[in-house]
Amino acid sequence: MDPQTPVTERRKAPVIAPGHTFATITDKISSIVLARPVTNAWLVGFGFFGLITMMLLYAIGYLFLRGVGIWGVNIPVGWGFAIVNFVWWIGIGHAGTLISAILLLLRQQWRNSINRFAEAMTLFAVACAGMFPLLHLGRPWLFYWLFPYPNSMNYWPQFRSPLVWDVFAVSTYFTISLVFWFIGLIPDLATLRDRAENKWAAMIYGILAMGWRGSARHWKRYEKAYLLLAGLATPLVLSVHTVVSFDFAVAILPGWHTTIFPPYFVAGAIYSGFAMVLMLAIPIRKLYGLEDFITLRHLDNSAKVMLATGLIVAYGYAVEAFMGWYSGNHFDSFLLWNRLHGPYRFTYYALLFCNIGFPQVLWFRNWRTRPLRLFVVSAVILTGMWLERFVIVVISLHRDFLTSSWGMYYPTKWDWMTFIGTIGFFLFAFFLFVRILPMISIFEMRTLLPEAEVKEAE
Amino acid sequence: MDDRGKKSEEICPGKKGSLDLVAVRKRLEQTKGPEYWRSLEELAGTAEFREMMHREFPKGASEWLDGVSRRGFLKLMGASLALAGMTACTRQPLEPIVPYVKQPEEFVPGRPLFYASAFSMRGYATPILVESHLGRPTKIEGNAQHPVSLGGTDVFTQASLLDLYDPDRSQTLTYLGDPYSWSSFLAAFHGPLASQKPLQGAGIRVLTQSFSSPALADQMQSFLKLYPSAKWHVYEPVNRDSVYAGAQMAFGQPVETQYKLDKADVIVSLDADFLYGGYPGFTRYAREYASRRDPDKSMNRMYVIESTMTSTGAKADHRLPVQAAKIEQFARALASGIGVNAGAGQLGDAEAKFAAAIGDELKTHHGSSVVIAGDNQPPVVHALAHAINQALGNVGQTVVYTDPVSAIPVNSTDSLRDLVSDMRAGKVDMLIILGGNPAYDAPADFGFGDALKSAKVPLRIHLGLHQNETAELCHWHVNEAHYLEAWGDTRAYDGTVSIVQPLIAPLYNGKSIYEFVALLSGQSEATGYEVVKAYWQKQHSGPDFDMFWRRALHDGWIEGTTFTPKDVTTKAADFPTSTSSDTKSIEINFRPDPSIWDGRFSNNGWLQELPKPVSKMTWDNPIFIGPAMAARLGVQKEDLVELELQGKSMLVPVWVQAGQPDNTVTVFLGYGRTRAGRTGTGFGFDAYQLRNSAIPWFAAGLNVRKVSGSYELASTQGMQSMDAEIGQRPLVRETDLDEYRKEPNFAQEEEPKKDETLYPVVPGFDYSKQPYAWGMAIDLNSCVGCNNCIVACQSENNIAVVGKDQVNRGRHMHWLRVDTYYEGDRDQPRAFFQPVPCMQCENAPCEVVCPVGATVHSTEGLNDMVYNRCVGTRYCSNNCPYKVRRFNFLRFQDWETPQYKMMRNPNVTVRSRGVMEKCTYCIQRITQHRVDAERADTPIKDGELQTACQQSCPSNAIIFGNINDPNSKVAKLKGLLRNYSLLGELNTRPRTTYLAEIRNPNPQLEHLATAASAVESENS
Amino acid sequence: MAQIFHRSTNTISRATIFGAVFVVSFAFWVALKIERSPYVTYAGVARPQPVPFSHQHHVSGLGIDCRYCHTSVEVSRFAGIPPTKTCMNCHSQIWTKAPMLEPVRESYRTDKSLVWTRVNDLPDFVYFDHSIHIDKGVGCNTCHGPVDHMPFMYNYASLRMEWCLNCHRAPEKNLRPRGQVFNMRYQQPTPDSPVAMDGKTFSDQQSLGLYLVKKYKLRTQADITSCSTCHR
Amino acid sequence: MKRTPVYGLMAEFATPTDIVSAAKRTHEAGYRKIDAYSPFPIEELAEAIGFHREGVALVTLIGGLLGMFGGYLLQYWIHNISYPTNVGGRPLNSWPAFIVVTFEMTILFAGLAAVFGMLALNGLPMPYHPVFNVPRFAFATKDRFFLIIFSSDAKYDSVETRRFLESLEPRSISEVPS
Repeated sequence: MDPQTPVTERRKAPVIAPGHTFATITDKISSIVLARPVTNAWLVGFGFFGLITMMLLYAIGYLFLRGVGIWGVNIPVGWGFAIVNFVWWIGIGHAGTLISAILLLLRQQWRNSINRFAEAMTLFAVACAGMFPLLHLGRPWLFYWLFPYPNSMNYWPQFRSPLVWDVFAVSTYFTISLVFWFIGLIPDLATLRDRAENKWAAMIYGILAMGWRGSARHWKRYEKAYLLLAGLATPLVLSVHTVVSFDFAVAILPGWHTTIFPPYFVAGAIYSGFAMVLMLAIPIRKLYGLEDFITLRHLDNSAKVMLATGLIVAYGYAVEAFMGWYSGNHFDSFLLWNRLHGPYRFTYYALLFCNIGFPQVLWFRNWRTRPLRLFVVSAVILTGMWLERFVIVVISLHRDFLTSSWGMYYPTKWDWMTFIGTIGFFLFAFFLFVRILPMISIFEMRTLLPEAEVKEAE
Repeated sequence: MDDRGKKSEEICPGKKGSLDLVAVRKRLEQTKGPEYWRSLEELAGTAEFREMMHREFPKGASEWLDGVSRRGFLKLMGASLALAGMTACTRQPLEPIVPYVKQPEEFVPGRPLFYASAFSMRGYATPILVESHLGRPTKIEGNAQHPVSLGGTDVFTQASLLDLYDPDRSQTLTYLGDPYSWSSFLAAFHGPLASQKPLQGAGIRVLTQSFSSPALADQMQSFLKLYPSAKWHVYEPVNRDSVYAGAQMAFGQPVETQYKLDKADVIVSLDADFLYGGYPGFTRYAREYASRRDPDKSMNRMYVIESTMTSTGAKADHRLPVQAAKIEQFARALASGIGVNAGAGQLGDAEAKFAAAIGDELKTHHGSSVVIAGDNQPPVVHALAHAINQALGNVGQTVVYTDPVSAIPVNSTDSLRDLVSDMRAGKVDMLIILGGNPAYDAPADFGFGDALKSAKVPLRIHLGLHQNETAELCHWHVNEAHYLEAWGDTRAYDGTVSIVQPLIAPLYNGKSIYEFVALLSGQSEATGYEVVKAYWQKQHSGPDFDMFWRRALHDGWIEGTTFTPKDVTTKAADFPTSTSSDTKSIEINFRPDPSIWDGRFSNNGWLQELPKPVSKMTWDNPIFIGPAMAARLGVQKEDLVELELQGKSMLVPVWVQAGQPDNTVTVFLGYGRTRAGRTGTGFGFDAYQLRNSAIPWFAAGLNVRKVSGSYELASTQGMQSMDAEIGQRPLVRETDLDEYRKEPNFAQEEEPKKDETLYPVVPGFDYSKQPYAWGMAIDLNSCVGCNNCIVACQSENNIAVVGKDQVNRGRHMHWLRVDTYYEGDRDQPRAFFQPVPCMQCENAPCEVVCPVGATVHSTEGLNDMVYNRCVGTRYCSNNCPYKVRRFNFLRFQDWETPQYKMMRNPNVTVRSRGVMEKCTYCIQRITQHRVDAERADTPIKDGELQTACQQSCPSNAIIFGNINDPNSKVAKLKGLLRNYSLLGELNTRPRTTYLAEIRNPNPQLEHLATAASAVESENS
Repeated sequence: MAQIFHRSTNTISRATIFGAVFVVSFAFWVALKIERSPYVTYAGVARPQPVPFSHQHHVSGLGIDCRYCHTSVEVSRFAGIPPTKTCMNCHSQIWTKAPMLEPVRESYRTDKSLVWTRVNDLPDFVYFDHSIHIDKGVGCNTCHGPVDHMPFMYNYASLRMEWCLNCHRAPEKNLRPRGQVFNMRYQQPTPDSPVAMDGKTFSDQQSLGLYLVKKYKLRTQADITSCSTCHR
Repeated sequence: MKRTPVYGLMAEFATPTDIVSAAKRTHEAGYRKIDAYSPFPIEELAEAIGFHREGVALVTLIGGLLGMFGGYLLQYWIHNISYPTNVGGRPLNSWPAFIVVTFEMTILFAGLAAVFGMLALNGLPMPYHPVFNVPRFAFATKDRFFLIIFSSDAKYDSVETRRFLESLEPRSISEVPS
């Protein structure tokens, strides 16, 4: 939406623009999928990110051929980009679940117009994240040894290892997000089924809708299940990044062995997640003219969430630094020194700027409600959060206890190809999504209309 | 690579098709495994070979350069199949099993045999036991019964095993590079030899390396009897000329000097690096030195005055880094200090004080002190050392003189000079080079290479293990048999003779030097066995020769061959000034490389990748420059500089070495080989260019000029100080003797109590109830940083060599590393060695984080690593505070080269790509001993089970054993107050612990030390 | 709107969802079966051999002791494959013309080894020691099965880790007196055929086993199920 | 019960308020076998047609408990009974470490139970249903609200019921063929 928005709207933008009815909402959103022709812009983006996905596949193929040695990892830095990206993507995923589950429990109605594609984003992000733990294995073809199955070795995974926790947390998270997203879709799929002119489209949507017909009984059970899922997803989403943070917190490495990690990883996750939501929402509402549904109110609120979580993250850094000094443990104090003066100091400074410094502009409404500015801020935050993981993984590892085994880490072109490749795959999947599924929850939008209220018949 | 094509052309003019063959060899170096073999068959003279070349080799070459190929593709298929979760269904292929036709009685399949033999370098033997699996030598150990080895070896001895299996070894006899048979060689050789008969062999010249073999010496005599006018020359690039010259100067005869360090309370080294491999008697000296470093008994005190930072200097209680030329002055000052009339040396203030202090101490240690002069010091310094030892009454006590060990104790530089002038004068009709590589390592001013390839020498024959630079310039090259393939005999530094017995038939039908010399004296069919045995039959007066012979083979040495001490008397003592030291100009020092010596080991991957003791450098020979000097020149490590000496110049990278004397540049010999093989060719820089006969060891007047550009060096140690910018890290706990006596348990602060833990005993894993609980104690006082343990471990455990690039990426694979730390003023630092194997922590951090349980504890407290379970998350390594785990980032193991398959230890899994590995306390040895002990129904006796690193440790620094047995050596050591755990405060409960290092400084010289520590404290 | 789907789709759709569960679990079950099947483990599968050597004939027929050919079995981890010489000890006298034995004679003449196919073939990362098992009273046929009834040699057991563990977790189930180790006809004690030892008679394996565990000083279960017992 | 060719009678309404009041009156009129359809959830509607206990919560709870105990017991069995190993000297039953997986399994099972429980109780999937025979019913997923009285209802009578429905002033009434 252009900067010259009416003052009234700026003061308190509504969650849905006035003048809409059940019918208009239904038609506007479903038409994006059913009626709207394929645009060139879409084709270009789809094709471009498709190519990048190809690059990812190439990088992976070569990786399996030669081994993780093609990456920059070494001893002492046994984990490099792979784990950095893993944590980054998982974090991004969190916003989706947060919006759809936690905000639902908090009765935040403004969520209704963004939860659908936020959840889709979660799925794709988690898919990207899920790749890395597998790719970074020395022998990826044995990944299934991390699952307990009755094998002829009579040997099992080692459940004290945070990596096993990861496997369970991430796969649970993905499954739950998927079903949550899917049952959210069912009523809309029914809508599409009934709107589709094309027989085959009707068929496909029909099969997916599973014969939903909006019976009051169904609705009641449906609402209950949805609510329960939200209730389950909320602790889940918090647990997932906590578990991810355990990968580090459980280790004895200075800079990893910290109790502050779980809360500030979760905060960081939501921080980066909302940044990604905005980076997707802002162009989409423009491209598909959805300013009525994704209003400035949404941008404003998301920005506020980012500000809040950003401050929590800042607090996390502060505590880390303070403890480095206060604990009197010279390994920890050296870690702090190394972040400030070591060979990777610039990543640390950049991270402070991206995650703490620059986002403070969000205190100002005219940064929160100007889509373009907000887009920039989000981009900066995403970079910052990636750097945070880099700092945690690499700076802690490259100089640990024994000075004799200190080393350096330099990413190779394969590291970069894999990283960029996943971004490509993420957007590729997202382009696909907006074409074939309603990116905004139609039935939940309907409930936002005033006429959805049942007036007490006297 | 291409310039080699050109070169070869001008070398052998009119040599047909030379270019192609050079190209062939060049490609052979690039190809690997099956291709290599195939090519060799083709080399053996098929007609259409050349056009085949051009079809075959590019493929082979590209395959080696990047592994994506047929084989690689199959691997990809395998991987993707596996990814489809099919591994469960992939079945083991059927394997053949091949029994003997007639099995030798002594062979029990599955059990190794040990044979006594000896490895010799420059004529000095290291007595060894060689482990053999069904006739394949797989491991070299020190011969514990032998008084010289006492079980210890050095890096060269350990690594010589790899040379046996080196796929680049010369595998055929060649004429101008074309393969020929031995018989055709005999035919071709017979004529020229016969034609020498009337001339009494006036045209025959034989050139060997220095050797001590009595049998060979005898053969030489009979050959010279046959051809009285023939000449036998000896050349050794890293020679002991000045040692013998020094003796000549002092006693009028060349004698060998032995030291009895266990009797010495005070040791003064004048530039002698006697605590590192390659020094005659090193194994024995290290043992004796270490035996006097126990702070609870009477401790010796060592002063080292040296011109290059060495591991010996690192162990000194007081070390004085000075220019090499200065050492003569120092020796004079020292001598006159104790009343030898040697004229006062011109010394600086501090140096004079130093000398005075040492003098005072020496005076109070008559008969219990020793002064050792370095091989690279001029004769006069040796003469002075002799004089001092005489004056102190050390002779007969700590110093013993004997006949020279070398069979021909002539000055090898002069010997070669004569040869070259004869060659130039056209007096040489046939030159027979038996071993060695003079074309590469002769003094530059001789121009040996040019003299050799000139038409003035009509027949040139080279016998050697490799087709090296010299072989290329000779007509005939005869591939030599490795010492593990051939019979022979040799002397240890004390004269004791060991019989060298072959472990395996020559892999490529090589000839031994004995067989070749036999050929010269007309017995063309005599085998090495006959020659050696015949000689000893002559020597053996007693009746029962077979008994004597079998005994000699079994024990590894011949009774009664040890030299008896000589009484020698000093001649009139005048000590001619040899060099005038001017401290202004920069001095250059030539030293043999600690890893590849004079270049003879440059194709040995184990040694190339062995971190050199003080710099931790691998694969290269940068020059050493002291910190202060580097600051003056404005250079830092990896900068390129140009060295200019007497008109010759070379480009080399810089390594700023703590403790390197000011204004002294040390260059290391042995690198820059052009024809070493796939591992040696093209690494490092050839320092022989600058070296000439006038200045074999050092010279003033070097110009060092910084040039643009830099050169990447691969050092394996991240940082050489224990102290990070914040917080000191007492990784090596150390103090001096007085402090130790005051506070003997200083090392055990922060050591958590045994009961400080939240964890209950794991059911079934109560270590205290176990018959065995394995542990290791490493005595930092004894460790002399000789690196032997690293190579021993590499050989025992099939550890891969990864190459310079991978080392640079921080992926070297050594299970056991030796950290070198420097403390205090970097120009006069105190240095420490710390061997770091796996700590086998009882509360192992690595195990907890492994998702698949690939590393868990055994009931005997071992931190088991199960390769075949590992999926390669590398989490364990991240969580290992000692960073002792090693990961196969790529497929580092060479699975194709057949020779390597023969070399590997069949009792240790060969790890493949994507798997973590680490020190296992040699679990294969533990298991074997446990099995045998259980079958015999007796407990494993202390000391009979030794890890590879412990077995061949010359200084007994590594002690492994059962800590549940209170009488075991290791348990006793761990009971000592100076026993501490590395990073003990983490409460990982390491089974490997260290005995803190105690130095024994001279109170008089304390101020130096305190000065140093003052600098240190302001650093931290 | 018109019906998009026919009545039957209701049943079909439910059937597919329900069925999917079974299909997946069935596939999983098959995979696990295959992993343990003779196709993968070769258990009970005879291998191609240069000479059709019959253990049945030589062991039960002629009563030759295992150790006559597998000489190192008591002292080494490796039992040993007999050299051609061992065969010729007899076959230079008997069946000297048998065409079946030509490869053996040829090997002996030409001094070229016979190339057998390995039958009981453990992966290279498993280090099994025959000598200690024999010393602790594990009979040959406990692992190798009724070799004396094998005209063609095959491996009796799956040689899977779980199979090894079965015994390492409860050795007493399989131990026998040392004297009986090479006895191919040995039967575990039962009330009607008890086993006498050291003046005691044992009428069931359990009691005998536990007695032998003590007598032969077997290490604890934790000891012999530690990874480094078999993996290095 | 005798099978009638008619599945039921369906009345169409325009607003949530109308359908809810209509449903209430139908229920008060004694019709029991009735149902109502809306394009979005209306809490009052289920109440109006007398639907109270939905039972999803119970299924979810059972699922959750299954996951929780299953998860923990699996780990306990593996590390204490099946193959006890000494991992870094940690106790065999390292329950603090086992909590994570236990928790995740709880969520997973509960979540799946909720979803599949809901679908099962709703009798989904059911792509074919008689109500779809009514052309106007397509608007049930857009902006229209429908009330149906099934012919299987005891009180159902094609004439009576139609008259009753008309009394509710729907937009239209249509007969749903079986």
